Amino acid sequence: MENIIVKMNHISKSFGSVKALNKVNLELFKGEVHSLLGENGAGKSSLMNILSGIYMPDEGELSIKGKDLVLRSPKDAIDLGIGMIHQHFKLVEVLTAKENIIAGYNKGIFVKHEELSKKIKETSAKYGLEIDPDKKVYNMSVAEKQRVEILKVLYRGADILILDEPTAVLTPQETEGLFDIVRNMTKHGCAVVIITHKLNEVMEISDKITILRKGESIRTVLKEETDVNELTELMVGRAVDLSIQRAPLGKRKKVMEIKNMTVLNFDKTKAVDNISFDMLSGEILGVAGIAGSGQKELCESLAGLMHIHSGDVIYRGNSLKGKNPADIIRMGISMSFVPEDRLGMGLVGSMDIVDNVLLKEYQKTIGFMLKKRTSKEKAQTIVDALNISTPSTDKHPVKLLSGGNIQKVLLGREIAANPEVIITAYPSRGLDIGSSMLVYDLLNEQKQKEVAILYIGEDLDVLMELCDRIMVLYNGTITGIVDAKTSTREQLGLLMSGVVEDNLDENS
Amino acid sequence: MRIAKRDELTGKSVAIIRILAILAALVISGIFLIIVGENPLQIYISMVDGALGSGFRIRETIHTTIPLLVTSLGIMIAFKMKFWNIGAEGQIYMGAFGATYFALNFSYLPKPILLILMALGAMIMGGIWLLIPALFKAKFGTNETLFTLMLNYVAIKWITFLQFSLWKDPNAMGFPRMANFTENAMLPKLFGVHIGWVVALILVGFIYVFMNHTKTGYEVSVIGESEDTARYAGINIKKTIIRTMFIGGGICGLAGMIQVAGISGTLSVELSRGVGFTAIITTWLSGLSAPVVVIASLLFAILEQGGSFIQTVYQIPSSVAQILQALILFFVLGSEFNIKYKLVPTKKSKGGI
Amino acid sequence: GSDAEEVVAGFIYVGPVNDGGYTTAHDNGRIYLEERLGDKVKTIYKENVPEEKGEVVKVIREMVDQGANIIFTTSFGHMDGTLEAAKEFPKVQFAHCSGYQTAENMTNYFGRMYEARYLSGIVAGLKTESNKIAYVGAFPIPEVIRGINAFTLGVKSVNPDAEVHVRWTNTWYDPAAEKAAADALLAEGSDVTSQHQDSTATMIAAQENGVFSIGYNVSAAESVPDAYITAPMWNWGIYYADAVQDVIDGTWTNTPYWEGMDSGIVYLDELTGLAPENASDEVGKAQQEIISGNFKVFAGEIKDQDGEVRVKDGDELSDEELLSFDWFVEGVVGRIPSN
Amino acid sequence: MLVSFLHATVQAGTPLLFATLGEILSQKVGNLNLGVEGMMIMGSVMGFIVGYNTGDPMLALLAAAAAGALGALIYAFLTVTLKANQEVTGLTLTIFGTGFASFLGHNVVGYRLPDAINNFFLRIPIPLLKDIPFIGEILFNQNIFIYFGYLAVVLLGVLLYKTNLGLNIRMIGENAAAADANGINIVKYKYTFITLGGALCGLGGAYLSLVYVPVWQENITSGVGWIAVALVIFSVWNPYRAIFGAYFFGGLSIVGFRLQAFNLPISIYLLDMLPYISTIIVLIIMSIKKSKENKAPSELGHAYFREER
Ligand SMILES: Nc1ncnc2c1ncn2[C@@H]1O[C@H](COP(=O)(O)OP(=O)(O)OP(=O)(O)O)[C@@H](O)[C@H]1O
Ligand SMILES: Nc1ncnc2c1ncn2[C@@H]1O[C@H](COP(=O)(O)OP(=O)(O)OP(=O)(O)O)[C@@H](O)[C@H]1O
Ligand SMILES: [Mg+2]
Ligand SMILES: [Mg+2]
Repeated sequence: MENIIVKMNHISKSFGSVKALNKVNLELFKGEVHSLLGENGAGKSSLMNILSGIYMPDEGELSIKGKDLVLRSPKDAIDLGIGMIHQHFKLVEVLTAKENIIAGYNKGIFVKHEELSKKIKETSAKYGLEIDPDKKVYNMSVAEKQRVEILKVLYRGADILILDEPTAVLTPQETEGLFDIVRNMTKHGCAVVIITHKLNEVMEISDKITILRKGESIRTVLKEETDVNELTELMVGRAVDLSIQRAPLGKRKKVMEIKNMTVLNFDKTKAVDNISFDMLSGEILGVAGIAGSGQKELCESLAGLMHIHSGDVIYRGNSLKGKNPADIIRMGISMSFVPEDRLGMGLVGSMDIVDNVLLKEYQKTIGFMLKKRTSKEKAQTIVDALNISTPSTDKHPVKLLSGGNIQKVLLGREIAANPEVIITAYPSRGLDIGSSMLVYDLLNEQKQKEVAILYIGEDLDVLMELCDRIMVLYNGTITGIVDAKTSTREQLGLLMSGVVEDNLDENS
Repeated sequence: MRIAKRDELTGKSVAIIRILAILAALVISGIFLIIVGENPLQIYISMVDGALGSGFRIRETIHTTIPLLVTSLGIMIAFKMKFWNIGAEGQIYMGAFGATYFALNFSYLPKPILLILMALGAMIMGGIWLLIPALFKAKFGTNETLFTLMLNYVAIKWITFLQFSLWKDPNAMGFPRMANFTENAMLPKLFGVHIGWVVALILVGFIYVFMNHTKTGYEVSVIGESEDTARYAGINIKKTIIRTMFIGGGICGLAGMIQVAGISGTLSVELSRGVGFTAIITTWLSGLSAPVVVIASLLFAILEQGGSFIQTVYQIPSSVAQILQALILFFVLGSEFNIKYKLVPTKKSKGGI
Repeated sequence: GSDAEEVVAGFIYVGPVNDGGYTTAHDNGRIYLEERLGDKVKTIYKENVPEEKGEVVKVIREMVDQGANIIFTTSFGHMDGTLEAAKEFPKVQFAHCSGYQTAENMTNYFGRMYEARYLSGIVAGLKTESNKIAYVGAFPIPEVIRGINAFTLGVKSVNPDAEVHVRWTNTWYDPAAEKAAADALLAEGSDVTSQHQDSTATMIAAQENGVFSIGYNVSAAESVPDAYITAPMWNWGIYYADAVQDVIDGTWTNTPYWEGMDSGIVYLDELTGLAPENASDEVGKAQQEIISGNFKVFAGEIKDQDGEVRVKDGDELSDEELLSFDWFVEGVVGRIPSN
Repeated sequence: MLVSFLHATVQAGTPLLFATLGEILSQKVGNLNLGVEGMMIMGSVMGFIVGYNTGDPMLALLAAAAAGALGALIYAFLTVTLKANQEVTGLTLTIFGTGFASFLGHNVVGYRLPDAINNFFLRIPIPLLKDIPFIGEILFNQNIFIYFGYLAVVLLGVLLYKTNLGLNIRMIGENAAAADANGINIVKYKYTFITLGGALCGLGGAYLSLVYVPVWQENITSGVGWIAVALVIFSVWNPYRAIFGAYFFGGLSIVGFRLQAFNLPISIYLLDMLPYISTIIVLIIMSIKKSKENKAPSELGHAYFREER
């Protein structure tokens, strides 16, 4: 067929003892949006890294635009019109958008700033990608960075575009924007591969879907001929219940009281602005809000990682103000914080699972010496309970695990600590559907153990289905706390855009 | 050909690769020696002979090993924290300074007490010398590589000042030297070698346990990996840094005490001459493992001792020994590649690129 | 050859044999020794041996291991190590250069370099027009101070108005530092340099500035032809050959050796064409006086920098005092760092 | 006096300048090369030997650059291709360079360079510029090597901040994976600029043996290379700042000799600490007012392997 532009045949790839890909096949057609679906660690990123010249396959053939070839470097892939936007952006923070875009693809001796800015603006206009070419990357939001990444690829004239979990870090609105861009590109004849774990997105954007399971390609289906349930089944290998249960409310005693808390950013602006709310045991309190509304600072200040500027946090009668994590642990407060940045904060990438479990355990024993036995047992329990795929608990650094598995290690460890409060930010980010369901189940389980849970989420549907109350943040302030059962998407959307709750009723 | 990651190698294959690297280095050095007009085989045999050929030579080799080993252990803790202490040289000097203070001023004390005081003085001074950059690193993120490097020079100038001015021996007819230690201030010997070797071996055990089996050692690794994670886990970063850097610097300082009290019996500005730098190399080659660093230090000492021996025997310029040493190191460094990676053949591309 | 066992003489050098200065001078002495005694002697040497007691002992052990019967340690800082090793190896003879310690089997040797320096001072005093003479000194220790003082006395003997400006580098051997020190002095108006340093950097600074210089250790007539006038020099071979001969003959004693120009161990290099006209005569006269013993460099009356008389007319500094010199004579501009 | 001092400062700072520029290049592509001292002394000896034997200043400079580049090439092969540890490889390179230099230089110690070379490096006042009061004498009555230093600064500045090549270099130093994904041939760039950096270090060494001292002597660099490594941070990886840093430290390294004349009430031995303590103070000040941009290239010290996680 002449419309085939990529054909991957019998591709295999191993990393040490891990067989990431086993004889995988994939065909891409011009003008189509092709989703890659699979559980965490199924090999999606690896397969695409091979297509973009980053990994060398151990075996298998590759044919692009009718030619059989071997890709030796990303440069080879770029020259063939393949561009990939990676799960972790590959941008230089201290350079401008323009510089990031042109580096490596520049001709002539001097950087011709004006000319380039013009050209970049043209490209961005063509696909509806708005950016400021002279803005430094460190000043950009996630969505902006992503647009730079896409522009970078388009600027090189790519007609095969790979997006690895592009929506994981985007708000629903931003996701919509991205999809518009994708559609725009297919209109211009590009082929687009999207990796995502969100099945509704898969159904919305793709033409075709290829499912990988444990490093093998299972099947390629047309969007029209399938549904969410079938996809899940293909992915996991068995039928999965996709409905999120809301566990019954517990005793709801006040565990933590946040009183007029204000938290400052480094530049002394208010990240969290005079907010007050209670956390109750046996309840999941959801937090909604567009990215950067103060969620991260809220979590980190409660966990003692950021300084509380004014106001107070009372935990079972004790003030947490001015306390750091060490103090909080010493006060006997068992609080678990599942941060957003797993390898940057929650886990030690180069250590194995046991040593990472130890991070929360070692201070509990007395004396100078490290006692690993309980951690070993716990690590094994966590791996078994959460079905973490790893060659071993005490020889394999966690950074080598796939993103989903890394998240499971983190969450598993926090829950294993039997906390009274769990603060969790985007715990299902990057997780496959099965694992996400597992996380929700775990949180529900904790709720029934009378744990107070603060759940920062981005997916409104999940928030509405899982939580008991939803607190909406806007610009560091609370615009409303609503009952999850009775709330609507519209209502939440308004709150998220800064419309305060009292006014809400008047308007409706 | 392309590069691919290897599976974990067994200890045995790693050893084989290292040995092959050294053999390759010997071949290349051999060519160099032939060009220089020497018989490589003879030179190599002499080097081994010079380092291990008699009781006296072995003793000298051990003398060389001890400061290298002790210093490596001190450096190792800092490296584990990803704190690039290249100021061990300065810490050695400051440690020697601390020890000398007691040796010169409290020589009337009974030997064991004096020696303990000297060791404490050395560890405190060495510790402080590493603590200064560590504190600035902890507080402002000041680059420690450079800070510690500069402190080496400051320490050496300080010792120069002592030797030529402040602590100049008044009985030396104006000559710039410090007084010799009394017998009281000298380390006793065991099996013909000063007991620095016992101290070193105890330290090996201590550092091994410290790094692998104590809470603080574990905290050090976490901080080295990510300070955010350490804070998250409730580790008191400043306290841990201060504590461990003090220990690390202290151990390097102790190496200075061992040198003055075990070998020299006096302090001079020439005391260390690069042990602090060589120890960086041995520490790295050991892969930050306390038991392995014993072997690395010993091998390096053999290299030094053998190199020194061939200079006197064949009147080969010291530069040749230096070049040999560097060549061997180059090969060992390069061989790390074969431990982590392997080359696999790539298929011919059938067209296109 | 004879049946007698060959004597092995070991030399311990502080620098590389090719430092073009102090160590080269010693090594030339070693070569001279080999030439003179032929196969009666075998020499071994070790270069770059630091002035560190432990290290010196170690190297001596190595040399004894190689069969050395007599060992020469050539730098002041080798003294303690030599003494220590002398105790360890009572059958080996030791000779240490420039120190003051002795033992049953250890002596010290040195030359009265200050006599040659006095002569070089005469040359400088005649040569200078600005009456400012630069002197780059290594460390403020008796040996160097003695040299500066002798030099200054030489200068003053022919040119009472001239001053000798001193700068310390605090290293024996660091060409860049020596150059910088010389540059500083030249910027202050000196037009002749002298030095107690092991490299030629000072002379090169002089040459670059179009002025003149007195060297040290070895002739720089070839390397710095536009500045070099002369240099006080060593001829260690004379001592080495005698000492080893004594060992062979079994007549070696631990009597310290501190000889002057009369023995030939120190001398002033031939003057180049840059020397002032009457220099040759003046130097020749003074040399004659010194060699004959009629004139002592450090005979009174000598005043110190403050104008105080330190050596009365008719008096003379003892060897003891010379070995612990810690003050400058009148005419020196500069300071000895106090303790 | 001041003019003469500043004039000497520029001269004393020039070897530092070249070495610093060289190390900046290396660090800009992410390679911390602690072998500066080794590369300098290799350049120093080769420059001298070739200069001595040919009498051709250009050949001498070329040889010096080539020798420094050779040292850097060894380093590049080990750290880039074989991914060896950068710090230790650099330290070893210093051992190697020192041995190499003293071995090769054995027979030319203290020799005089041919006049052709000495004359080539005589002062050449630049017309007009040299008449600028104060500055003119200090900056524009120097030898050609020093002028070449000015040129090198400008060339490097333009290269890094104005050209496409420079942009690519900066990207590699900041994020090798990003540069790789952008299609930049990292290995090629690293080899090129590490080697070029080595050549500059070699020239810095040659300045000592051909112009400043000028004679070959063992240990002629005596620690200059280490100060250069320090200067890289001091100058925040910026060639324009490097020239100020180099001259500032050149000044510090000789100011002690000028201060001795004033009989200050401080020991000359303690005065010798000045350059090092100043470095530390500057380092601290810079770390206190740190900014996002004036940081070390983030890749510094890391070996890049494409398939690494
Ligand atoms: N560079 C690497 N080094 C070692 N192991 C790797 C590497 N890249 C991938 N793997 C392993 O290969 C397997 C597949 O990983 P991959 O990242 O392709 O999964 P994925 O399908 O993208 O998962 P996720 O949905 O979590 O992103 C995993 O077990 C992972 O640990
Ligand atoms: N210009 C420089 N000269 C000398 N050493 C430097 C220089 N810049 C950085 N270093 C040191 O080199 C080492 C490696 O630098 P870098 O900070 O990139 O790595 P790192 O310590 O692993 O980073 P991190 O700890 O933030 O993950 C550090 O010790 C750093 O202080
Ligand atoms: Mg992935
Ligand atoms: Mg760092």
